[in-house]
Amino acid sequence: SGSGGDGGSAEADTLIVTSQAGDMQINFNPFSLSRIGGLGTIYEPLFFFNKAQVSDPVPLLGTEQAWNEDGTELAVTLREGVTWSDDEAFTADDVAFTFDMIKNNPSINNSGYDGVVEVVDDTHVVFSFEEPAFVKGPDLLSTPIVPEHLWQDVNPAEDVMENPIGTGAYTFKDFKPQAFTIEANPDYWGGEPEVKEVRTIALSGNQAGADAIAAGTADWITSPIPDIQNTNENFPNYEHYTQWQSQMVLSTCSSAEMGCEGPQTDPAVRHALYYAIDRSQLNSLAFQETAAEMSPTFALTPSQDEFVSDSVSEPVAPMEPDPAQAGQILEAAGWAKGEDGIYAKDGERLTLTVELVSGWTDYITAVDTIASQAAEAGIEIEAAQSSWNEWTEKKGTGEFQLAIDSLWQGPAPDPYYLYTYFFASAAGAPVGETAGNNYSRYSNPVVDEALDAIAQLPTDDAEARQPYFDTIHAEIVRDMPYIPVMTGGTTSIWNITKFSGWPSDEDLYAYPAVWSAFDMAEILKHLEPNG
Amino acid sequence: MTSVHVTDLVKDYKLREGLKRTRLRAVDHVSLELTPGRTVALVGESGSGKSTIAKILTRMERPSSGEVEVRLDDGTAVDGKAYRREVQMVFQDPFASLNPFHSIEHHIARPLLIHKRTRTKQETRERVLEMLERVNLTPAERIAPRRPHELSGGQRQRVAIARALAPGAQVLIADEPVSMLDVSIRLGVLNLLGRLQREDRLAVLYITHDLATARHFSDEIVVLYRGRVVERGPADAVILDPHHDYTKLLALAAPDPERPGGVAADTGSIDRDSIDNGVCYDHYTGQWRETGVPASEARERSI
Amino acid sequence: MTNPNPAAAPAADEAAERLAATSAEDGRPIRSGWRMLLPTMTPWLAVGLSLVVGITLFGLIGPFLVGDPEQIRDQGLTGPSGEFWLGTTQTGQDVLAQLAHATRGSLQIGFLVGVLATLLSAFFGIYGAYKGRFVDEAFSLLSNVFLVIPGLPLIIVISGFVPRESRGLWTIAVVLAVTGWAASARVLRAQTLSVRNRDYVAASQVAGERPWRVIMVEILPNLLPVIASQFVFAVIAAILGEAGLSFIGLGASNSSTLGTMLYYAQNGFALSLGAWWWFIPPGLIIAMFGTGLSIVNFSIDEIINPKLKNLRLHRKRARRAARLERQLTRTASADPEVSDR
Amino acid sequence: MTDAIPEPRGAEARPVLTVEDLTVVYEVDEPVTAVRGADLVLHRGEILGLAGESGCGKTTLAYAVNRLHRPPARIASGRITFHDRSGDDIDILALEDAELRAFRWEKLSMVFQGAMNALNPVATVRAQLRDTLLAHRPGMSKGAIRARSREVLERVGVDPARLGSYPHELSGGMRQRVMIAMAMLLEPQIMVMDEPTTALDVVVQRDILREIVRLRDELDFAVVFITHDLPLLLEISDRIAVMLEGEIVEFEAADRLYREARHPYTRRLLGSFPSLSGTRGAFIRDGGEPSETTEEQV
Amino acid sequence: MSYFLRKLGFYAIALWAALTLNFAIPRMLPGNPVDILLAKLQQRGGTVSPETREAYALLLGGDDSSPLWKQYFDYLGNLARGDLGVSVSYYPANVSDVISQSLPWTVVLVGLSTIIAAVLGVALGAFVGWKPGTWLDSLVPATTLLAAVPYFWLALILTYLLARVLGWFPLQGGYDVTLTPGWNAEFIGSAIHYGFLPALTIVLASIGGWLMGMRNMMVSTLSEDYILTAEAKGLSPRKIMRSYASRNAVLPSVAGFAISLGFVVSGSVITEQVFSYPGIGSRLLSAVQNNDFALMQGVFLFITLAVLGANLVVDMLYGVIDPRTRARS
Ligand SMILES: Nc1ncnc2c1ncn2[C@@H]1O[C@H](COP(=O)(O)OP(=O)(O)OP(=O)(O)O)[C@@H](O)[C@H]1O
Ligand SMILES: Nc1ncnc2c1ncn2[C@@H]1O[C@H](COP(=O)(O)OP(=O)(O)OP(=O)(O)O)[C@@H](O)[C@H]1O
Ligand SMILES: [Mg+2]
Ligand SMILES: [Mg+2]
Repeated sequence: SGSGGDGGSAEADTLIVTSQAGDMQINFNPFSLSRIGGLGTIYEPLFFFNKAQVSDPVPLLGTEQAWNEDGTELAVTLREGVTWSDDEAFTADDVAFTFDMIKNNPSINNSGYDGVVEVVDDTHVVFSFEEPAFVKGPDLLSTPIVPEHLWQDVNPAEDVMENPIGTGAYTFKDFKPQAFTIEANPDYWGGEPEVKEVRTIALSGNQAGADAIAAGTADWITSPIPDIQNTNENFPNYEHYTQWQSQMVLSTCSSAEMGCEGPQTDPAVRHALYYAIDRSQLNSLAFQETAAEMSPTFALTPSQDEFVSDSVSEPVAPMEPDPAQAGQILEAAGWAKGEDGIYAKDGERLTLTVELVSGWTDYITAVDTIASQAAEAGIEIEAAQSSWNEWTEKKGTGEFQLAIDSLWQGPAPDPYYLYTYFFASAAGAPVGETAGNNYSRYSNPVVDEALDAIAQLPTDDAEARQPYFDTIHAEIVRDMPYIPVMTGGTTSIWNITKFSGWPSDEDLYAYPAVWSAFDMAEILKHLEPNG
Repeated sequence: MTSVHVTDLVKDYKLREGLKRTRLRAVDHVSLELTPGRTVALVGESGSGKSTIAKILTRMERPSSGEVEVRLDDGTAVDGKAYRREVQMVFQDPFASLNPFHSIEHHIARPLLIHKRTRTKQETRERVLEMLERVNLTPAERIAPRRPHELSGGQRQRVAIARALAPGAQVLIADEPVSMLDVSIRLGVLNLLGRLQREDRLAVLYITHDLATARHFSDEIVVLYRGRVVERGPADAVILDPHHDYTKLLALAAPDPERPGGVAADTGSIDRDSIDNGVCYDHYTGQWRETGVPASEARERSI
Repeated sequence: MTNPNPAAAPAADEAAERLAATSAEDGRPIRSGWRMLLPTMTPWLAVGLSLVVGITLFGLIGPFLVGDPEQIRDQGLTGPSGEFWLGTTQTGQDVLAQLAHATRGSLQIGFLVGVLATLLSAFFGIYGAYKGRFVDEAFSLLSNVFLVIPGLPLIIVISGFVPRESRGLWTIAVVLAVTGWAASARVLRAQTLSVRNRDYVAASQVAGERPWRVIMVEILPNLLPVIASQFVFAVIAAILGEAGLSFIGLGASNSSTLGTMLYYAQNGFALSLGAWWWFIPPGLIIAMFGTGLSIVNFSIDEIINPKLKNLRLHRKRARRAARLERQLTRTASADPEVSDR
Repeated sequence: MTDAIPEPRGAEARPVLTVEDLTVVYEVDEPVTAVRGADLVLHRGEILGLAGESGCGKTTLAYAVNRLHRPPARIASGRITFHDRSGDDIDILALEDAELRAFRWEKLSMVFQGAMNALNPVATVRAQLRDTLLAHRPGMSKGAIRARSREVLERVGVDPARLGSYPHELSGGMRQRVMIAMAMLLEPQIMVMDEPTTALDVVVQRDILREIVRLRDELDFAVVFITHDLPLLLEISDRIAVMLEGEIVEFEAADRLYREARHPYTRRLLGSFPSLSGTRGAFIRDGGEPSETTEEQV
Repeated sequence: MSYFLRKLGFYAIALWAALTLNFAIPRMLPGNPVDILLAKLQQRGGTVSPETREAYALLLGGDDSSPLWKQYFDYLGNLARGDLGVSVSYYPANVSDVISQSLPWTVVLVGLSTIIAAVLGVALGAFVGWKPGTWLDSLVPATTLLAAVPYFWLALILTYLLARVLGWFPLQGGYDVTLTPGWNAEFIGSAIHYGFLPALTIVLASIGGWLMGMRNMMVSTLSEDYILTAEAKGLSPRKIMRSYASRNAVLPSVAGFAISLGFVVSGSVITEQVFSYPGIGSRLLSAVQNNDFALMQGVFLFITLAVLGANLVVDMLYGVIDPRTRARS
C-alpha cells in the first residue's frame, strides 16, 4: 500500500479500525496491560471461546481438549504443521514454556494459573492441577502462546516486543504512534486471510470515532455514535450492530454485617428501587435504545437463557415501572411515606446517593432519569460524581451507598464466572478493606457452597450444574445485592460496502467489539473484501 | 525654636552591575547648620547630592554615616514622631506633591491629626482654614474643599507649604520649590516663604539651581560639588566673590544680562574635569580647608 | 527634578511594566482623582456594559424564572419551541433553564477567581513594590516564576491529583487564581513603583503617615483603574479557563457552568446531530460576556493610558481640523491674499 | 555691553522666513486659539528669542512653522514663506507632502523641547544620522555618510567614536549635542530650538549655548530660540519676541527690550528675575523690593 | 553581560521552582498508581491475586519509606540522568520516550501557529495603530470577539463547517496515516493539510491579543518625541513607521511573545483534544485520565522546560533588540 488519499478506506483490502485512547506507544507483548494489539491476530491461543453465545470452543493451536473425570488433568492435542512467522516450527514445548513462564511471573498471571504442564509428545500436552479445575479451562485455553526460541530471555512483564512473532493469521507490518498495521500471514495454517491489512488508528474519544465514520476514514468502530437508529441513512456504507453483554446495575453496599451503612442495606429498599425504574424510558433517554432487558438472575438474555432457573418468577426485570409494588414492598418492611412524598423509617428518610464517574455521560443521564423515576416511588436519589479512580476506590472500600456500574462476563459464555466475580464471599471484604470484584460485599454461604460445587463439575455437564444455578438464582434474586438495570449494548459500526462476513444474529461467531481482541481476530478471518 | 546640626554626613548608594557592586558616594562628609530665622541655600549642579541631603534631613533616607541632630531651644534632642513634626519639606513639583484624590483640606488636616495638633473636628477645620489664610489662599473656606486640579501651580505650592507648616514645623526643607512654576509666579512663592520664615523664625534649607534667587533669598550659601561642600559663606560673598573654581564656573554659567560679554563670557578657562573638590573655601574663616581625597573618582568605588 | 534616582527606576525588562510605567508617568492628572476613575460613556462602552449587565442579570435572576434544569422529559432533543425557547437536550432537559443555571455557575467562578487573583496580585505587586529592597526582589521573583510556569498544564496536573468530588467550584477557582495572578502582579508592581515615587507619597511619609495608610489612602486610589482592568481580565480568563477545563473533563464537578454544559453538549454529539440550540448558546454567552468585559476594559485602558483616549477623542476633531486646513491651503494657494480671520 | 552682541545682520535685506498673521487653533470642545495672528520676520543668521510663559503657544508656533502640528491643531489662517538662499520663495503651507518632506530639515531643522527623547532609543547615533542623510540625499555613498557624520559630531564637540552608541548610553548634554549635530547635518538655513537646554545643568547649558552661537557665526543659519528663561534670551538673542496667550505682544531687539520694554507683561516678566550680580534685594527693572503684592499676584 | 547573568540566574531559580513543584504536587495529594493499575486489570476480567498486586507494587516502585529529602535528591538525580520514570498507562515505556515521540508535533503545530498569529497580529496592529481612524479600526472589536470566544467552541464550530460540511480539511489526525513520517514532500504536504485547520483555529483565537497590544503601543509610541523628530527630519512615512514607530512599539510584544510561548503547549491540550492531533497535550490529557502520574509530571516538566527555554531565548534576543535592557539590569 503506501498510497491513497485521505484515509485508508481507499485501499480495498485494508480494514481500518480505531483505538480511541489517543496516541499509542509500541507494545505487542500479549501479556502487557498496555499492549496495543497483536493478541489473537498475531499471538494465538489454543482455543477461541465465543462469548457471544453458548457454543463449543473453536480449535486454534489446539485441536482437541479433554478433562479427566475429577477435573485435575486437562489433555490438549495441538495442531500439526504450524510454524511461527519466522518459520520455526510450533511445538508442544512452546506451550509448556508459555505456561511455565506465566506461573513464574505473578504479574502476568492474571487468571491465577497454578497447574503443571507436561509435554507428552510434539502435539500433546497435559495440564494437571491439585484441585478440580474445570472452570479454569476457558482462561487457560485462551492464553496466547509465545515462541520459546524467542522468549527465553524475554521479561514478559516489561518487554514490549517491538517485533512480534506469532502463529496468527496476521504479522506485524509497521508502527507509528498514530497508527499501526498488521498484514495477512501468507503461511497461516488456516490459509491466508482475505483482509490483507488491518490498520488501527489512534483517535481521542467518542466524537473523534464518530467523525471518523462520518469522514469514512474508519471501517469499524465500537463506540457510541449519534443518531444510531439512522446509521444506514446517515452513513449509507455502514451498518450498526449491537450485542448485549455488560449488565448495568446499581451496585449497593448491601451487607450491614460487613459494615455497610444506609437504607440500601435493607433488601426491601433494593427491591423497591428495582420496581421503581422505568427501563423503557431509561433506554430511550440515556441509551439511545441500545440497551436490552436484563434478568435479575444475571444470566445474559437471551444468550444464556438456558441457565435461568425455572423457579424464578420474573425471568427478566420489568421494562415498565411499578411504583405501587415498590410502595407495597417498602411498607411491608416498615417504611412509611412522609409528607414530602418520600418514604422514611425510624426518622430516617429514604435518600440514597449514587456514585458515578464524571464524564460517563450515558450513566449520568441514566442516574438523572432514575432519580426522577425513583422520586415517583417515594425514593430520593442523589448523584455524586467523581473520577474513575475515586469511584473505584469508594467501591473497593465499601464507602458508598449505590454506584452505577456494569458487571462483566467471564472467559466463556457461562454465568458461573460472573457469580464468582461478583457474588462470592471470597471476592468481598469488610467495609474499609479493599474488596475484589464483590463490591456489594454480598456474603451468602449458600451461594458460596453452590459455586464451590459447580467448580467440581465439568463445564459441559449442564444437568449436574443446573441445581446449583437454581440455588444461586433463588438467593440472589431474593437478596438482590446488585439492582439490575438493563443490559448494555455494545454497538459496532462497520463498513458493509467494503467488507462482508460481519457477525450477525444469524451467525454470531464472535462477540463483535474492536477492543475484544480474540473476537476481533476471529472476525478478521471471516471477513472478505467486496470487489 | 529648633536648630539642625548636620555633621560629617555621608551617604553611599550601592549600585549593582551584575556581579560587580559599586558604591556611589552621593554625599561626602557634609556638615551644615540650620538655625532659626536663617535660610541656608544649597546650590550645585544636578546630581551633586542636594536632594539626597534633603531626603536624609527628612528621614526618607538613612545616612551611611554622620549625624543629623535636631535640637529644641532648651537643648533637648528631637526624635521619633516629634522629628516628623519639627522637620518638614516642600517638594519641587506642585503637580506631583498633592494627591489628586484628596481635597486640599485633607492634605492639611492629615498632618494635624497625625501629630495630634487638634482634638475636635471643628478645631481641625479651623486650623486648616487658618493655615490656608496664612499662605494667602483666600477665601479659605472656598479653597479647602477643592481638589488639587482646581488650583494653579502657584496655589498648589502654597498648599504644599501650608501642609509642611501644619504640624508646627520649625525646620523647612525646600527642594527647588519654584523650579516647576511659571517664571512670573516664582518670586511670589519665594516671597511667601521668606515672610513665613521671618514670622515663625523658621530654619530653612533652600535647595536650588538658581544662583540669583539663592543670593536674594538666603543668608548663607553652601556650594555642593559631587557630594562635597566646596565653598560656603554669606550669600553675597559667595556669589560676588567666588573662590573655588566650581563656584566661579557656576556664577559664570548663570545667565545674567547685566554681565558684560554675555554669552561670549568664557567659562572655558576653567576645565571642569580638573576641578578639585578636595578643598573647600570657607568665607567665615577666610580659609581653604582640605576635605578629603581630591579626586572625583573617590565617589565611586567598588566594594 | 527631585527624584532622579535611576537605580530605583523600575528594573523593568518586560512589556507590561514598561507600558505601565510610561503611561503612569505622562498621565499628569489634570482632573480630579475620583472623576479620573470613571470611564467616559461612549456608545461602545454602553454596548459593553449592557452585555455585561444583561448577562449578569440573566445569571442572577434567570434561575428563579426558569424551571428545573434537571427535569427529564420523554421527548429528547427538540428544537426551540414556544414551550422550550431554546429547545431541549438529549434527555429532554430545558436548555434555557440549564443556561440560566450554568451562567450563574460561570459567573460565580469568574467572580471568585477575579477577586482571589486580584487580592493575590495586589498583595504581591503593591506591597512588594512599596516595601522595596528585599521584599520587592523576592516578590517579583516569585511572580516572575509563576509567570513562566505554564498555567493550564499545571492546572491539569493539579486537577489530576485533586479528588474529583473535592474539585468543586472553590477548588477550581483557587487553582485558577493561584496560577493566574502573576501577570497582573507585575503590572501592578510597575504601576506602584511609579506611583510610589511621586512626591505626594513622599510628602505623606514625611508627614508621618503609617505605611499601610500610605498604601491604602495615597497609593491605592491611583491604582484602581489598573486593578479594575486586571480584575476584568482575570474574570474573562477564569470563565474561559473553566470552560476549557470542563471541556476536557477536568472542570468543577457537581456544579453546572457553561463549560460543563458545553461538555455535555459535546458528549451528546450536539453538533453532529445538528442540535445547535444546545451547543451554540453556552459558547455565545461566554463570548458575549467576554466581549462585553473587553469593551469595558478598553474604556479602563483609556484611563490608564490617556493617549488611547486622546486618540479616540481627537479622531473626529482631527478629521475636521484636517478638512478645514485643506480648505485653507486650497483657498490660500488659489488666492494668496485671502485669510479667513 | 550689548556691543558684544552683533546687530541684527542685514535686517533690511535678508529675511529668511516670514510669518504673517498666523493663527493656530486646537479643535477641541472649546477650540483653543494657541497662536493668534502672529507676525514674525526671521533674518538670515540672526538668533530670534521667543519668550513667554508656559502655555502661551511657543511650541505651537514653532511646530506650525514647519507644519509639524498634528490634528486637532490646525492652521486657521496666515502665510508662512521661506526665502531660500537661491532667491526662491517657498510657500510652506502650500507644499505637497513629498515637497514638504524634502523641505523639512533640508531648509529648516528643529531641536525639540524634549530633546532628551528626540533620539530613537533603539537605533544608534550612526543609524539615525544615516537615515536623515539618505532621506534627503538618496544614493549618498557609505564613505560620504560616515565622513559627514563624523564631521558634524566633531563640530558639536562629541567624540566621533560615539557614533556607535545608543542614545541611552549618552549623557543628557551629549544627547542634546547629537541633536544639534543632527540639526546641522544638512546645513539648513533655519534651526528652530524649542527649550533645548531646559533639562540641563547650568554649566552644560552654557556650553551648549556657546556652541550654538559659535556655529551660527560659522555657518550663518538663523536660529529661533524658544525658552521662558528671559535672562538667558537676553544674553544670546539678537531680537526677542514675547508671547502672551498666543499673541506676540512685543517684538524688539534684545537690548531695547531689556532697557525699555513697552508692554507691561514684558516688564513683569523681566521683574520676575532677580539679578545675579546687581545689588542685593534689587531686581531687574521695576522688580523692586520683594513685596506682598508680588506674592499676592499669583 | 550582567543583564544576561541576571537573567540566567532567574531561570535557574525558576527551573528549580518548577522541579520542586513537580516533586511536591504528587506527594501532597493522594493517589496510588498500583491500585489504579490493578483496578484496570480487574476490569479486563478476572480477579487479582495478592501476588500479582505485590509484583506490580515492586515494578512501579511504590516505595515511600525513605525520608523525603532523600526522595528529593533521588528525584533530582534521576532527572539529571534524564530518567523521568516509567509511564503507567504506556507501561513499560519510559516517560521520556513517550514525550519525545509527541513533542515535535506540538512544537511544530502550535509553535508555528503562535508565530504566525504573533507576526500577523503585530503587523496588523502596527498598521491599525499607525493609521487610526480608518476602517481598519473595526478589526479591533472583531478580534476582541474572537479572543473572548471559548477556544474549543470556536474550533468545533469551524471544524463542523470547514471539515464536515464543506469537507475542505480532514477532521482529525496529524497526517495521512498511510504515509510514513519522514522528510519527504508527500508526508510534509499531508502534515500541512492536516495541520491547517488546527492552526487556523489557534491563529484566529490568539491574533486579537497581539493586534490590540501592538495597536495600543503604536498609539503610545506615535506621540513620542522621536517620532515627531523623524517627521521633522523629512523621513518617509514608511521609514518612520518601520524603523521608528514599529521598532519601538514592538518591544513589549516581543516580551509578550516569550510569555505566550508558555501558552503554546498549554493551549495545545485543547487543540489536540479537538482534532485528535498527536502531541504532548493529548498525552498530558490521557495521562490525567489514566492517573499516569509519572507521565503527567514528565509532561509538565517538559512543558515548563520548553517555556523556560523559549523565554530564555527571547530574553536574550530582547537584550539584543532593545539596547536599553542591558543597561537597566
Ligand atoms: N536611590 C538612589 N540609588 C542610587 N543612587 C542614587 C539614589 N538617589 C540618588 N542617587 C544618586 O546620588 C547622586 C546625588 O543625587 P541627588 O538626587 O541628591 O542630586 P541633586 O543634587 O538633587 O540633583 P538634581 O539637581 O538633579 O535634583 C546622583 O548621582 C544620583 O544618581
Ligand atoms: N493637543 C492639544 N489639544 C488642545 N490644546 C492644546 C494641545 N496642545 C497644546 N494645547 C494648548 O495650546 C496652548 C499652547 O501650547 P504650547 O505647547 O504651544 O505652549 P508653550 O508655550 O510651548 O508652553 P511650554 O512653555 O509649557 O512648553 C496651551 O494653552 C495648550 O493648553
Ligand atoms: Mg534634586
Ligand atoms: Mg512648549
